[in-house]
Amino acid sequence: MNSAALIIAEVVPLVTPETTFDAPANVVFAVQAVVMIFAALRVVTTKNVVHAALWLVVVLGGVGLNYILLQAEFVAVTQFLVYLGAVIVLFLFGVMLTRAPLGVSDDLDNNQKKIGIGVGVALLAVLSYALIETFGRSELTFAAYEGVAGPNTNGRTQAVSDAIFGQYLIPFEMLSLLLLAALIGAIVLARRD
Amino acid sequence: MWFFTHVWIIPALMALSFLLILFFGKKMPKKGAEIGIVFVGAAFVLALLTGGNWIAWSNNNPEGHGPAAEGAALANVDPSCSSVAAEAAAVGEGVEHVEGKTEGKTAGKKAGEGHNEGGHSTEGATAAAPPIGESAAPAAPAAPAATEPAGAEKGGHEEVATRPVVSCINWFENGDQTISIGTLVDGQSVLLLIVVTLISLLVHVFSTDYVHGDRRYTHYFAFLSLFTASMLFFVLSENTLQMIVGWELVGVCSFALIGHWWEEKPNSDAALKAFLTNRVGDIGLLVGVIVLYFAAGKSFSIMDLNILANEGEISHNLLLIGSLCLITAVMSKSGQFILHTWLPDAMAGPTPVSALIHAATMVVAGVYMVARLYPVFFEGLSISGSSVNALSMIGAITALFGAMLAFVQKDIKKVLAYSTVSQLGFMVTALGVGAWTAALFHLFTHAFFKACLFLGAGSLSHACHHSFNMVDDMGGLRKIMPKTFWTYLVATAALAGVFPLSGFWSKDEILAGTGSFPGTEGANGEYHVMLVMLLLAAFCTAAYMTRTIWYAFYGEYRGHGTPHESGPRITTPLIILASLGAIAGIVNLPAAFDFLPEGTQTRFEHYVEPVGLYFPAISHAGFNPALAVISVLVGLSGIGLAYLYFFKDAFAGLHGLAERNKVAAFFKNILVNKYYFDWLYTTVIVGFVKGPLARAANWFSANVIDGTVNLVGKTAVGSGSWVYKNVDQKVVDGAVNGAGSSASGVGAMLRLTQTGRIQQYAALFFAAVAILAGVFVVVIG
Amino acid sequence: MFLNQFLLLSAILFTIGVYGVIVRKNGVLVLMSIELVLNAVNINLIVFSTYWGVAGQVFALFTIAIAAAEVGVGLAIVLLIYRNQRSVDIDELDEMKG
Amino acid sequence: MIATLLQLLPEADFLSPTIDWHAIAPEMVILVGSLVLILLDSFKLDKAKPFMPTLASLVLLGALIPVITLAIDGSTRVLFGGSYVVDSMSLVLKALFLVSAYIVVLMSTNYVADGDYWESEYYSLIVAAVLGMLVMCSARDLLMIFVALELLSIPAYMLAAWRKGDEKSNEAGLKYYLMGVFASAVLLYGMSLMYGVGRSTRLDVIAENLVRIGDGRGAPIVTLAMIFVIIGFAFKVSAVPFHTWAPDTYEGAPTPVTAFLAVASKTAGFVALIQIVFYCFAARPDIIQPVFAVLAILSMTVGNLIALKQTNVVRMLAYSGIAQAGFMLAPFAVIETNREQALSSIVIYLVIYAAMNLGAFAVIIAITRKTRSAEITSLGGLFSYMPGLTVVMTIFLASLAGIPPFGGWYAKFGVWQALIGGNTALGYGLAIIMAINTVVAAYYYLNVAKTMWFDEAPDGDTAPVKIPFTLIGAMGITVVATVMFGVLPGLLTNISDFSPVAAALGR
Repeated sequence: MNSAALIIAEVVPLVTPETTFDAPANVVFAVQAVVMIFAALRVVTTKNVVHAALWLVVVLGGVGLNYILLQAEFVAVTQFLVYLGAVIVLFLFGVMLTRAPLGVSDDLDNNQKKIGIGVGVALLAVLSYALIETFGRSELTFAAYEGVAGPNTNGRTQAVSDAIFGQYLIPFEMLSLLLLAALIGAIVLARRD
Repeated sequence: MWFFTHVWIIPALMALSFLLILFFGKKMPKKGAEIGIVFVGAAFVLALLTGGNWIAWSNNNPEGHGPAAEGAALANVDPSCSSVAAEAAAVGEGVEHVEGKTEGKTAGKKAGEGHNEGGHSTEGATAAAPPIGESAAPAAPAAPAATEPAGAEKGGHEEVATRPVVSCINWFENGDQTISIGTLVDGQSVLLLIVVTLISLLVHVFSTDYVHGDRRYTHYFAFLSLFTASMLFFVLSENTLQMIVGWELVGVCSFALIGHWWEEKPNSDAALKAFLTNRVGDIGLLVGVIVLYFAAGKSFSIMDLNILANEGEISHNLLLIGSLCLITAVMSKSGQFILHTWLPDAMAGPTPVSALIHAATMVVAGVYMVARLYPVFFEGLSISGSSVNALSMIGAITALFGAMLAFVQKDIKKVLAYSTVSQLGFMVTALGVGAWTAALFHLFTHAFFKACLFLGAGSLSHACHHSFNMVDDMGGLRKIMPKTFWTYLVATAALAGVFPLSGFWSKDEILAGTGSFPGTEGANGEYHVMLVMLLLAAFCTAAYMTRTIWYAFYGEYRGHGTPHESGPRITTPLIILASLGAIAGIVNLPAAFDFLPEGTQTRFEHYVEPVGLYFPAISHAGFNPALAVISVLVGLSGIGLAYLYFFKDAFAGLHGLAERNKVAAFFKNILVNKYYFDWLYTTVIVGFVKGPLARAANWFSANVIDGTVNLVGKTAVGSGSWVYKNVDQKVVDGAVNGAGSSASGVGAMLRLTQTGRIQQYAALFFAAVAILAGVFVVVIG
Repeated sequence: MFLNQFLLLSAILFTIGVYGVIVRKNGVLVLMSIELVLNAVNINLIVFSTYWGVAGQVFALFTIAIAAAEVGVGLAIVLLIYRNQRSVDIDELDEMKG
Repeated sequence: MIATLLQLLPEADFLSPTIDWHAIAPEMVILVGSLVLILLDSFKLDKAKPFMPTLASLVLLGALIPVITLAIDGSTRVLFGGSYVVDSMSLVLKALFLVSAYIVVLMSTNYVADGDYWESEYYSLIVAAVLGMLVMCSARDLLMIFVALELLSIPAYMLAAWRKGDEKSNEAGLKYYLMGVFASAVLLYGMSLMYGVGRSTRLDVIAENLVRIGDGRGAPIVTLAMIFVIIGFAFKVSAVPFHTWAPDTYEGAPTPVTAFLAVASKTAGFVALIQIVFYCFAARPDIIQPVFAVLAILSMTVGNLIALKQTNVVRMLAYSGIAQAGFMLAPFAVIETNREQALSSIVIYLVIYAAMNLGAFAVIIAITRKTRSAEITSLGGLFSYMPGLTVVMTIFLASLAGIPPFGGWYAKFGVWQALIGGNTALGYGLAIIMAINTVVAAYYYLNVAKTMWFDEAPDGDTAPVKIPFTLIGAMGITVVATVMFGVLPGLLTNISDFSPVAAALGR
């Protein structure tokens, strides 16, 4: 028996004949995937710090788009709000406060490019080997969402909230303290005294 | 019985003494020394009382033989300490438990004992009389004695069962298992109790003068107490886990004491080296104990382990692995070859400490451990009926090697240190060849004369401005320090094995125990190589001790200032130890001496050797007059040769004193000896026999005898110094140090990987992630 | 759509992020690279949540929140270093080594 | 207004979870306590400052009370459908964390007050991190473990950089932060895949699914996910080759923080490993045994070898901690054949390690009050002017070196017992390598002892320095614990008798 079958096939047949090729979704995916990969590469290669932050916007937006494709609307909204709204702004503040050179700068990389490429390629090889070997051409079927009914979008947002305040109550409470602690600590460290 | 169940008081006394000295010592009028002496004295008295009780106990418990009695002999083992022993004791007849092979073995053992018992039995048997024993003994394990238990009955009906008394309390629980802590009292531990407390007492007394005025005087006594307490704790151990604790405690105390004068860097380095070398062995002990723990069905109890090993219920391979691990421990603790290097270095400590370490405590711990767990070695190494094994080989090499090295030392304490290495080699060999009693007997006698020698060396250095360099800073002290001289001389003679001093008896017993010499068939195997090596070692021992005497006591004084005899607190212990060293041999006169009154032979064996299922069926080699004569001759020839070598040089008086420490000077000495022989032959022999015979004799003297003397001398000294310079100092020490320096070299290299740069760390991190994941993904899938 | 197209996209983002943290020596850029890595993880979680229910989405939400906190803390430390050393070149921080 | 909005809400079918408040009482005490600390600091500012350490201590010790009542009660409590479990082992570990943190607070009191630190926030962060540790002990859910890990890590990143004006401290903080985030990323990636193959975030469900998938070839993603998760925690316990941050961070961070990292944080990493490996990955011993063997061998060997060459005592302790982590990782490699003993030997080691290592750091803090330097040479001649301190430090060093009768001996012994009792070639091999390493380790520990006892004081400065009583308290607790655990190991073996726990783990 195929390993992918062991892992996911009990939920959905491995290659379902009735599954049609979802053209629009796949086209959207292909386009945004290419854009995301290009943008991600620019983030780690551009010689302009501000550009890097802007390329990062593209990547993070693409990730949000992926969430929509995967029918996780609430997470997608959070992604846009937190990342595009807050984190990117944080980065731009960081860039400004550290007086990074706003134009092109040759001094952003160290001398480890070859090592970096080597490690990256090795890691990608291991990851993609394991992924392809395991999951092969398994279809994505959204089996988990189909049974969930409810007043709002497919009932999933409510399910998410139920999970957070039920099953995951303790981590949620811990998260609140974590954010508070991070806030206090970051203020202490970042402020002048 | 009270003494046996409350024997824990003795180490507890010493531990208490340690605490008292530590906390109140400085406030006491004598700075804490009096606390130590009072407590160790009390401990000694208690130990003596325990010993006396043990003897009475042994005499008053006549038991029959055979499996039932063997089981009954374990009646005083607390069942909570040893389930196996309790089971054996409970099995009334003991026959179900001790069956088949074991039964044969036990009976065979009795037959072997019968041989020795025969000597002093009232039935008037002579040395050659008990044919039953003699025939049965060599084939002891295989003897079909199960069919003829009567043979054992006949020979040994007077034998008394010396029972081990084991008591314990619950130490801690590990899962469903209870680990106990307690005491095991039998002849062996009682013997060590007495020896340790006695030597410790004398060392305490000696130290009050010797380290007088030392700025860490109080600390010194505190650690002496702790050292003694640790050793006693170790000796009384009821289980192997407790043994490890005692063993390590002894090591820690030796670290503190060897490094006592830490202001000089070599001293603290020596302490560190001693400790680290011992760590190597400790690991062997730990792993060995854990292996044996599983071998004995998850039990640390010495009783359990020994009984199971004895009855063949543990696989031979496990016992072999366990015993090899433990041999590593013995090698480091008892200074056996390769791991012996710390012992001479440990001379950096105060001399009384050396005496304590070498005579009674630390270094004999290894020997004691082997003796305690003897069934493991006996079965694991197949000692019986073989002719070579790891234990005896290591011991014999050490005995010879140490003796040769002692030859070329300038420092009198180093001579004694190598001498200890060599003598421990004797003991280990004895254990390796199955002569258990001989080993313990030698441990006993050696404790006295070696302690005497060390304290004597201390007395000498006390007189000579704290120098131990006998070649450059001593000489001619015979007249000035008569007490030291005479005690030293007696102890030397005992060490050299001069009849009838104690060393003679114990060494002879070891030599006989090898079973190699014709007429010693009672031994367990035939260890020919060991006999030869030990005889050579004995020869060297006699010779180097004579050399020491010469340098220290004869010739002219070469040091500074005016030497003086030491005070009574130093000489009294010397006298006591020398007397004991002289007469201690009488406790184990051979069974063959049937002209002595009954009950005076083999008393040591009688009281010390354990009886019961927890001790293997060893047999004893009989006394052989020819071997005794040979061993005495070997010793005397060693003394004689060295005498010619050194003393006659003094008569010639031609050579500058400074030259004596050079190898060239030794060759000159040989030339001097030649003149001596010339003189002997020309005036004495030629004076009587003239003509061709005289010329022939002259030729003989000039060529053969001189040549022999020359050759022997050159070889002995040459090989000794070559081995010292090249093997001991370079190879062995180099290997020990080399392992350390290569480790630290690798460490220095690895340290370079810690560049301090985060992104190199990041690269390393993710590279490691990729490699680890990649390897496992590919290999396991 | 295939399962693997998302997973491989995430693997590529992960790898690019790793490259970034090894090569970029500007502290702020390293933090940006870390964001790439963390977002890759979130894609995985959301993909698998289509099979196994909302736990993956909840996990992703937590990750987003914690990542935001981490970036805040990281920027605070980078700012601290900038204030003391007038540089955010993390490659030059090698005072402690060996 | 609000009422109208509420009326607009649809009929909610949400059932609020039933919560066993007794079971989470220790966590609640810490949570409330940390909020009180923060609020007090916000409103009372400098007036509250002198009471902060006392208050933090009270919070930590107060949380110990419900731990004790739970222990007396003795029943295993399962919350949230099995993702939060309070059993005997978790209580032992919670107590360990609370006491360790209390000792760290004792060590910090004067250190932080004397230095140029933000004092109140310091204690708030420590207490917050302790909450993460407590939750970690009971968490049986990937998400919960992750959040707990972050909650104990993020305050630690900042505390490492707490000496704001000191470039070394900044560097320490950044190194720890960056490496920590990388490790989090790898851990998260592994967890996301683990969620994918295990169908849930709950460990018991994942374990079932791992068994169902089996060890058939063709599912390399399972291997990959497990290794990524293990690496994430291997970083936390500073196992080689994920250790690089440890020496630098330990050296640069304020010393009490270093003690906190070296003991509490590392212990938390081990607790996470125990949860993940024993409750979940044990289904695949073919993967975890070799992985842990590799990590253990590398850690003990590399840690020890580099420690030989250290001149700074804190760095030496960092490398020694790496080596000790290797010893603690070793029992994981015999999990298949000797699960029960492996579990209890790790926990026993953790407890003893906490006592002796915290003690060593306390002594170093006391010494550096005088010497202002952590170089080993600066310890020279310590015995001549502070003999008590020297004796105490020697006990800790001897214990770390594994010399009886101090606790470290029994810890190592337990690991050996577990390894040899496993009766596998891997176990025997590890036991031998560990034995050799113990010999190497003895050298550098004793070298420090030798320096203190035998060497001359640098500059001949032998004026003793006053040690604050809080520090004496910290040393007192740890030295008593170190000696007691060695002399009476029964104290430990009784509380760490997890045979019911281990039995529940059995397949």
